[in-house]
Amino acid sequence: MQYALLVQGSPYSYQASHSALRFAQAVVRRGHSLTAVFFYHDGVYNAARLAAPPQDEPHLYDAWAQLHREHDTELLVCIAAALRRGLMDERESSRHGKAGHSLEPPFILTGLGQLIEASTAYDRLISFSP
Amino acid sequence: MQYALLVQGSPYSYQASHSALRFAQAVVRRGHSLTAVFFYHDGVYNAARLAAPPQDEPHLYDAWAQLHREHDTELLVCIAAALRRGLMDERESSRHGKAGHSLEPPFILTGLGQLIEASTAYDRLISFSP
Amino acid sequence: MVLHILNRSPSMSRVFQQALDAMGTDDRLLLIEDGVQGALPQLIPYLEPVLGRLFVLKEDLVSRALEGHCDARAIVVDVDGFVSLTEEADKTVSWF
Amino acid sequence: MVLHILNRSPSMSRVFQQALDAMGTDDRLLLIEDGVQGALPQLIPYLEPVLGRLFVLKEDLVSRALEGHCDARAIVVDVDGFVSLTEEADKTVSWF
Amino acid sequence: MTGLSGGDLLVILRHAPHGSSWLKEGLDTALVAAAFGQRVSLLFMGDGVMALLPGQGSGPLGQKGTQPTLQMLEMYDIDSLWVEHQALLERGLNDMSLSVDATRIEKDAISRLLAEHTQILNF
Amino acid sequence: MTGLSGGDLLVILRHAPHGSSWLKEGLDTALVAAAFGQRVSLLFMGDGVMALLPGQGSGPLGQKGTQPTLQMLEMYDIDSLWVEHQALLERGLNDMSLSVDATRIEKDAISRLLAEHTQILNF
Repeated sequence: MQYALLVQGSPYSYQASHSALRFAQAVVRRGHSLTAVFFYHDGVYNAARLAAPPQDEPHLYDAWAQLHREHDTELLVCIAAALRRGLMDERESSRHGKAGHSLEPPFILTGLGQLIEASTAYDRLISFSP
Repeated sequence: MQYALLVQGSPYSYQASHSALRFAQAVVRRGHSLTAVFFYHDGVYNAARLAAPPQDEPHLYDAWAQLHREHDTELLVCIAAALRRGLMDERESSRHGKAGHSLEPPFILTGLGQLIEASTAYDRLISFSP
Repeated sequence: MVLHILNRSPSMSRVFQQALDAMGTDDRLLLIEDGVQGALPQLIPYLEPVLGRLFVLKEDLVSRALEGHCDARAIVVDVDGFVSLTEEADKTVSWF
Repeated sequence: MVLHILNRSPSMSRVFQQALDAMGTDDRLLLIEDGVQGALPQLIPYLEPVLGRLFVLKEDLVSRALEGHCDARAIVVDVDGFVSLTEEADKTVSWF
Repeated sequence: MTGLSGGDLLVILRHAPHGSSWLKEGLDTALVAAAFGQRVSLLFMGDGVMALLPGQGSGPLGQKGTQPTLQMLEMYDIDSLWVEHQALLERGLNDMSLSVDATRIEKDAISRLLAEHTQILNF
Repeated sequence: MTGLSGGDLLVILRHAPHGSSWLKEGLDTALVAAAFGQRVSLLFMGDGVMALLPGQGSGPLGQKGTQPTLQMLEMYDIDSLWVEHQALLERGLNDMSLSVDATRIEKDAISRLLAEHTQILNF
């Protein structure tokens, strides 16, 4: 089956992101396809490229990137939710006249419409919230 | 009196930061001194320098900076909480071998000890949480 | 005297009970944010033990269109009154 | 059949009641994260209406040292079982 | 099936306005889904019913409330609006006029509403 | 004043382990305060009592639990530990041995505990 996840919790404060990653790994282990993970609400903070957790804690950012690398899972970040929270890629940064960026591939800024449009293409959409 | 605030909510998801700012403005209006605002838990996201809220929404980052400018309020961000959430200044960025930074003055990375050490110096510490 | 600050509605969260359990007989309770819902006549019974020491933040009532709907036993204060409550208290505790 | 997923403990949040209200007679409820507390024998009465259709995530029990303390009427599943529940359901709803 | 209100997407709004962004983000999702041609229903449940009180204002620092967004529902052809009757009663709001035209739904009909939609997003 | 447990700082821990970082961040704050020479007390209240169950493990992706931090309390001379008796009873945990030596406190004594500390941080 085609799965997609919606992640709405900030990565180091609530279990939602951890639960979503654990579920994601089980989804692919069981032979399903994990097409996309959408990040909304404080879930967008998962895409912060400068995240530097302590060595003995899980590195969520790297774990998402690995999921993308190994299973082609798209990592889609709601652009409206991201910009107000300080997450912008190079393009948005220059569009806003700022120096530097805080988000980069494999995380992709995208409109809410893409979640909606695509949601008809998945067999299952599972939400993980704080 | 000497006031300090502790802000623990992420800026665009929960009212905590808005409530804290409104309270901060009333504190100084009533003639008190607002010595410091501490950011902990998801409150550290208030310090994201690239925050770009829509034009018709309040710009919390700018409002904090204005508080600092006009009232010398220190904006102190817990470094342990910040680094794992992707907020680092130039110094931490180079220490971690990363390019770019996501936090800059007037927000200052500081240890939890500074909150504690200083807390004996304030008359009132008020917490705003999500 | 301790000022307790509550930002959750008793209709959804049980944290109000923790606040009540922790309150001394002179302590005060201030409802802010989503907590102001607790001042509605139908919900105020949850906070019955602290009536007379129950305050509610005017600005948060207004933005939610609740100002005209409060129980008269909840004492409405604006944000300056909030600061004034913290001046009068030895310390504050926030419940969330 | 709808799979309802609950991550809050009935001891602190009333959201479990919303989940119960929204459940059809064949729907299932899975407790995850802090929600697994609801499988304790003292708290499971809150979820009495869905006994027999009540599941609880093993990994979240284990990390909280609750595995040996569950009520026997809660059906323990691991994360693979979680995925399998989503396969069997037409859709899922998360309560938080 | 009673044909209560079938549709592609049911958005459940359970959080009060202003205290968090859940309500606003749920409404935004509903509007976007409608703009993409989906048949969208809204269910105001629990504290979410507070969003329907007329006369709401802006937030502590002047941020927009959700009232303007609610007024856009009609323009986006979202006319399947449900409000939990029990939640209104519990808050003593049942006799008030609501800012949008929502149908009161009893507890025992909610599960049917969920069953009749292809997808559910819970905010 | 009964001299229950005076001190500079009372840290109240009300959240369960793993579901959020509140418990861990509260404990970290307590340890740092003790390291800076403050007399620190801890109150485990509500879901916070779940932290005291022995045998807790790591989180879903292997992140550290709070058990190692709890074991450090003694090293930092934090020995004023209180646990809400009612919360243990409600969860059926009253007869279990706890992973640290905390004194059971009744509901009606909690306000006195708060009054006897200069500062309170609530997590």
